[in-house]
Amino acid sequence: GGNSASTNKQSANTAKIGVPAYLSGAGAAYGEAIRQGLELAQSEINAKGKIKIELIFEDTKGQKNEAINAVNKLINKDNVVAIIGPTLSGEMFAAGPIASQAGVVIMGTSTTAEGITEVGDYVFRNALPESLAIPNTVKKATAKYNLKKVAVMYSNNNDWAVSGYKTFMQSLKQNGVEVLTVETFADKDTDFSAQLTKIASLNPDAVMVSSLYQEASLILKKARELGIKVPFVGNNGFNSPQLMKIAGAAAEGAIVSSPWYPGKDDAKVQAFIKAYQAKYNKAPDQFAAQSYDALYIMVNALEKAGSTTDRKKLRDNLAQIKGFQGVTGKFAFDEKRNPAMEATVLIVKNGQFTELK
Amino acid sequence: MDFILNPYYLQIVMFMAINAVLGISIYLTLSTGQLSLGNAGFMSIGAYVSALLTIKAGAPILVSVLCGGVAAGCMALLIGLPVIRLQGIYLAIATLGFGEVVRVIVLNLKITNGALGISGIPSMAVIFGKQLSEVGLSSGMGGLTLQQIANLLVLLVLIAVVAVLVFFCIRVHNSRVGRALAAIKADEKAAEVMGIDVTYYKILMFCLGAVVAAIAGGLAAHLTFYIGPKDFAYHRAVEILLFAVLGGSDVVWGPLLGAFLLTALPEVLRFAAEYREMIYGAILVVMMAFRPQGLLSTQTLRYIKEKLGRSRVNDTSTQPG
Amino acid sequence: MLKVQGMVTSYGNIKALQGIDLHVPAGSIVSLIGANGAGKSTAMKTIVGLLKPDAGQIIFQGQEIQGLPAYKTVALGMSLVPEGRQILANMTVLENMEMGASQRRDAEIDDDLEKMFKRFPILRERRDQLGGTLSGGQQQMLAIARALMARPKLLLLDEPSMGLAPLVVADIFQVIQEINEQGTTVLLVEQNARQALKISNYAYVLETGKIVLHGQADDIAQNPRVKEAYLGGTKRK
Amino acid sequence: MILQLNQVSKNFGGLAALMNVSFQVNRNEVMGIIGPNGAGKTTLFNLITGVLTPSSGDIIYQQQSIVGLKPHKLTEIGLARTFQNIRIFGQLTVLENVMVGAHVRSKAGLWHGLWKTPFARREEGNIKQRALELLDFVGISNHADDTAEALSYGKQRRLEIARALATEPEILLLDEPTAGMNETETTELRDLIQQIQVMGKTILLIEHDMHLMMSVCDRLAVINFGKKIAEGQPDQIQSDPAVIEAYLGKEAV
Amino acid sequence: MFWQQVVNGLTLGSTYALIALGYTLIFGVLGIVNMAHGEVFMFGAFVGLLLVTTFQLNIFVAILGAMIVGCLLGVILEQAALRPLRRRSVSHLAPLISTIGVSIFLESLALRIFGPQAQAFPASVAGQLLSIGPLKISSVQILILAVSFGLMLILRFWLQKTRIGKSLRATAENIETANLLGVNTNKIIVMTVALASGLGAVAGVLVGLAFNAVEPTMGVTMGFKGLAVLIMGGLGNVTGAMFGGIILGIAEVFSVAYGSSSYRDAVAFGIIIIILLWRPQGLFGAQKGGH
Ligand SMILES: Nc1ncnc2c1ncn2[C@@H]1O[C@H](COP(=O)(O)OP(=O)(O)OP(=O)(O)O)[C@@H](O)[C@H]1O
Ligand SMILES: Nc1ncnc2c1ncn2[C@@H]1O[C@H](COP(=O)(O)OP(=O)(O)OP(=O)(O)O)[C@@H](O)[C@H]1O
Ligand SMILES: [Mg+2]
Ligand SMILES: [Mg+2]
Repeated sequence: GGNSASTNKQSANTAKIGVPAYLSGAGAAYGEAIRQGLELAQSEINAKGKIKIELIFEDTKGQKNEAINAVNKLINKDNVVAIIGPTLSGEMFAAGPIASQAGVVIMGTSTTAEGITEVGDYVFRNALPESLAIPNTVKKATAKYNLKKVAVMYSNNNDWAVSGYKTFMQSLKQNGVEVLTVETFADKDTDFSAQLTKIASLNPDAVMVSSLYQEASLILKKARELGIKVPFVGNNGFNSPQLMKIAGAAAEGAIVSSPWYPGKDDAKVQAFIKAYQAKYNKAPDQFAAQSYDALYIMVNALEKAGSTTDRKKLRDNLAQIKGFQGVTGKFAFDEKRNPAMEATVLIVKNGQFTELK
Repeated sequence: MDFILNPYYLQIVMFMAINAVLGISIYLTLSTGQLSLGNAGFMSIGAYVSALLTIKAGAPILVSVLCGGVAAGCMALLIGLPVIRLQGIYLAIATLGFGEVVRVIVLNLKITNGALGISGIPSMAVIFGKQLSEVGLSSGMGGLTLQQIANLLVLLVLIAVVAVLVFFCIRVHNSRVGRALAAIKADEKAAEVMGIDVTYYKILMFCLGAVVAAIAGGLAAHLTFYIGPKDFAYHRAVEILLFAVLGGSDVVWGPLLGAFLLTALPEVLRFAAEYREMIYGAILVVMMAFRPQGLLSTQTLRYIKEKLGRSRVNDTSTQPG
Repeated sequence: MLKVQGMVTSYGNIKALQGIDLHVPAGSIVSLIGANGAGKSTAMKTIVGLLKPDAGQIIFQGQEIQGLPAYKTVALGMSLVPEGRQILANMTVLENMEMGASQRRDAEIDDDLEKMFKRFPILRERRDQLGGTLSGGQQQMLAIARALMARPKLLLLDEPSMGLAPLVVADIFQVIQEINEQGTTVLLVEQNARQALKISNYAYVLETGKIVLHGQADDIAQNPRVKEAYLGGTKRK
Repeated sequence: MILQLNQVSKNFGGLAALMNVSFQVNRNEVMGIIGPNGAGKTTLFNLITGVLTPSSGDIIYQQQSIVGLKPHKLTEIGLARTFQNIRIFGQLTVLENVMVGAHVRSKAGLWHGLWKTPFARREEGNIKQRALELLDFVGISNHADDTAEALSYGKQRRLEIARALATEPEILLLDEPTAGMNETETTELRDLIQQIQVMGKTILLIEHDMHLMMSVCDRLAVINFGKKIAEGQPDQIQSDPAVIEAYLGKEAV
Repeated sequence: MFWQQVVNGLTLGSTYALIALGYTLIFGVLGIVNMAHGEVFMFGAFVGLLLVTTFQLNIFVAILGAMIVGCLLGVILEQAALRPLRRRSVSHLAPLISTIGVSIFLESLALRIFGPQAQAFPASVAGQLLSIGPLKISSVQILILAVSFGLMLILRFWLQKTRIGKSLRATAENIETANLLGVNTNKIIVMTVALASGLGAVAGVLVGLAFNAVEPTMGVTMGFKGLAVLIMGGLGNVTGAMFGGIILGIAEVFSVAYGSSSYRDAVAFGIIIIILLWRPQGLFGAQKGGH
């Protein structure tokens, strides 16, 4: 590596962490939330901590090849000790093996698709996989609303939403709920009238939606316009304050399960929300919360490893993390480097996420 | 050597090679004046076919890549026959539509795993590594680790592919067939009246372009472990076209140069962080304003050759040996 | 009316015109003759502003116009019937003619249209046919009619008789004379040099970008060198 | 007899451009086609060379109907033409333009070109040699390496003739080849046509230059409003009152 | 449900048409596809949004404001990316690339200025929902339908019958000849690009209103569809753009309603390909004159 000169100049307790993120293009909103969560955590850690963090952001544009280049650069040019990112599951499938091969920890904060951590021993995630969250939601909603027949919608060009859809179908089957129709759309679509008109004519008890909040909020709006009043059960993507901001009153009754629950009566959570609000003038969403936690988890492991440069040690210590208390709740890695954590089922009421009881 | 051994740079150079192959594929179709935006679609056919063949059937990489090429070639023949009579931008959109149709089908098929894409594709570097260790090179050689040697081998393979294609293009360009292609590009109707079987040559080049694009796709699939439908969407089709137009589509060196520059540019611009895209866009505009015919044209090439010829003469006169 | 001095025009590094002087007095017909590739069309295009001269002056009605774009010289009163006709293929015959009058704002456009139709009855018959589907000769008539629709003070004609049937050729030269009599000055490039010289007052002979000879049209027509080179030599007539 | 037209008609929408035109062309003769502007001469050429297909009627070339054959096929079997509105390959050099014409008379395909086989090399050499000769023949060999669009109008016409000759046609169809040439140049062209005839070719010629037509053509067909109104030797045609009325005019004779 | 789906298709189609009109206008004059049109459309939407939210202006004033900004953008686009290419023997692909450059630039500029989040017009201006029998249609959608039809008629008349329109078509066919006939081609071109961009910006505001989402990448998706419509209808043909848009909209909606929504785009593009095979010059495209 030709970058050793600059590394030497830095004090020994500075850890360089690379962040390949979706910062421009269609998904830039998610990348930005991740960046903000990380930067907030960084400023807190650097203010008090023994370990200082240097974050190096690289834009991946949500494209696989860009992600590969970014990860390669971070590892081989910037000599980072670990990587937080990339944003999309597809990017991780391509970049994860590279980091693993180079022996650098790579941790996704939003990569919820199935099989992510199987691509390499150095691949971690603190994003709650859909395979854990959705069954929880479906079970609770079925019980609560006595669901018999539902309609399902999902974004079919988004790997993560497709993965969520598959889990939805499984859980619905397990709970004995009939699926009337499956409708698809694409990320960034704005017109859902055709699908929803069709769904309206079928009179389902509820609609399951696997998509990001932007499409989700437009779906909610249109659905209410067309007179569909039933509950909407969403996946992780619903979990953003933007949902209520865009959909307004139409968001009432939307259900999602998430480890991130801003209404939680927890000092840590409330302090985070306040600090975030102060710094960025908006409420944090789960992307921000999970990346915020991710950096703390990383620092935790760095401290235990006792080195800011030893990649192998960092990996082994990271895999041992247990009982970490973050804003998304109690956290541990399981043996497959997936998170083991609890999720709460939330419902929108009066423009707020509240726990569904 | 250090530079090329750094996996970051190595990876970029590999992407350059892949993009160069794509550039050549669009050069081939453009050589009869056909503006096709379907090459991203053919690329995806090549990528999926070859990835599936290696994963499911355990075929050797080279074989599966070639099969991908053949599959795309057949597809091109099938859609080429009706579509080829469209002109200019109409053809562009029809082929772009073809690319979209392929993408939607890939999204819906089970075997392609929809939007989730195919992960865990055996990479060339890994396979070469294995083969090397089988022949007893497990500890590396000449100060290089096994992995580094494998990577260099991959690079060598890619460079060889590009070299063969360039050779092919140059030879064709300078032949009777090349002249016929140029005539078709200049005036189709007149070319036909001059006795050139326009349809035949157009379909030939359309299919060749498809095959080459598919080979690029197959190689790319075995470079990056993972392919998904996103890799082959509309933006990719346009990007491929950019290589040729920016570099110049008259001579095969043009798309090559275009591919190199446009692969390197985003990496060079990383320092500019959030202004990266903006600068990239501005550069495109400025380049077109100054070199609308593309960076390299027949004239520039002639000029360079003259210069080179002269300097070679000077060289030999000043420093013998 | 038009004075050209030392006009040099080049394509890239090929000098097509190497400093030519022309004088077209008001009310006259002046011919420009020369072999293929001598630079006649280049001279015409430069005068109307389709090409920019590298050097020299072009003075039209006392005003320097070199370098002005074509639409401005048209506004000043020039009109060119271009080589190869340049018909707007996807516009109808009528629209082509209307385009000729695109800078006029007067009320007599319709009258002029009527005059053109009278002169070239086939155009009336084909007024709604697309320009591109006319036969070669029909296109040539349209090109002339279109140029006249501008009511130019100076009409530049680049091989107006090309592709026209003998009967029509005779007509065209008559028309040129008529227009001239009605006050329009004419600069004429013709391969049909015999006819052209017959109706011209003055003529210039161009060879590889230079004026090699000029004089009264009758004198030029008698010049042995001209006869040899442009009028079929002594082999005929 | 090498070419025969049987009751050929062509309509454009409501416009009958050609109506039941029949005539035949004998081997090795120069046959002229004359007629007023818009009579249908170019359309006739378009039909013969496959650029357009006739609405009805038949065209027979060497005992074989050629209606419906693609233009490139027709070139292959021996028909070549020039265009009234010049259609050269502007971006190619003058020499390359002519070499394109030789396409049908050469064989080296992708394979030969790829390996530069001796065969391909020899063939290229021959084509080039021949192209240069043809350029010399039409008098623009000094422009061989210029791009074709840089030629003046008149020289582009010559290039078209050379290119058509490069296809080694049996019948050469020339659509107003002397447009844009002065009398001296026209005379040169007449010599050229006669030379081509001496080479054993058949020529079909559209021209409005009566001196040329009368001196070079063996026979003439006259078309008016899409109908053939006369056919015969030049002196017959010249004195045919219908032709004088429709086309020549009184004083032209 | 059938009629509601027809309404859905019509409204979707008319937004496609609205965008395609801008493409058509520019193609009609310059013979190029302006790849930056989608981004001008997006900028227009943001400007309208800003005027309504930050400056608290009336929606009609906001539309006007967006239009002015769109025109300005058009002028800049023409000067920066098109004019330098208007020389002899420039490949017709060059403007494609330079306008792609502009589109990349504008998109990332918008990302910087407005942020990546999708934003919506306040509910008060979004227009209310009308119920006609069992059908539901929003007032904005009716507005869009009316505007696109109106524009089509006006543009048609303008291009076919007015003096400027004819000059514009002459310029489209051959700049040199148009110049020769006394047309100030530069002026005509700037005017057209500005006009098309202004219309694009208005379309942006309307579509933003109708679908309630304004964000930096909206130009790409809509632009893509607009492009498809442009081809389907016939290049440079105003009527074609209108009907092409409606056909595409209805086809998409019906493929969802009576087929499978996951094949929506494939059906749409399949139709385009079929139309092109049947009529290679597009639905309303003129057969090229040529001799
Ligand atoms: N576009 C061009 N690029 C380069 N050279 C050109 C171009 N057009 C014309 N020339 C050259 O300029 C010279 C003059 O051409 P021009 O067309 O003016 O001749 P001309 O006298 O009109 O001939 P003709 O009688 O054949 O029409 C010729 O040598 C020609 O090769
Ligand atoms: N595509 C077309 N659509 C409509 N009319 C056409 C078309 N092509 C030719 N015509 C008409 O057919 C008639 C014959 O045209 P053609 O070009 O054959 O005439 P020509 O005899 O070659 O005349 P010229 O001597 O003027 O070249 C003309 O009236 C012309 O306007
Ligand atoms: Mg000339
Ligand atoms: Mg003709």
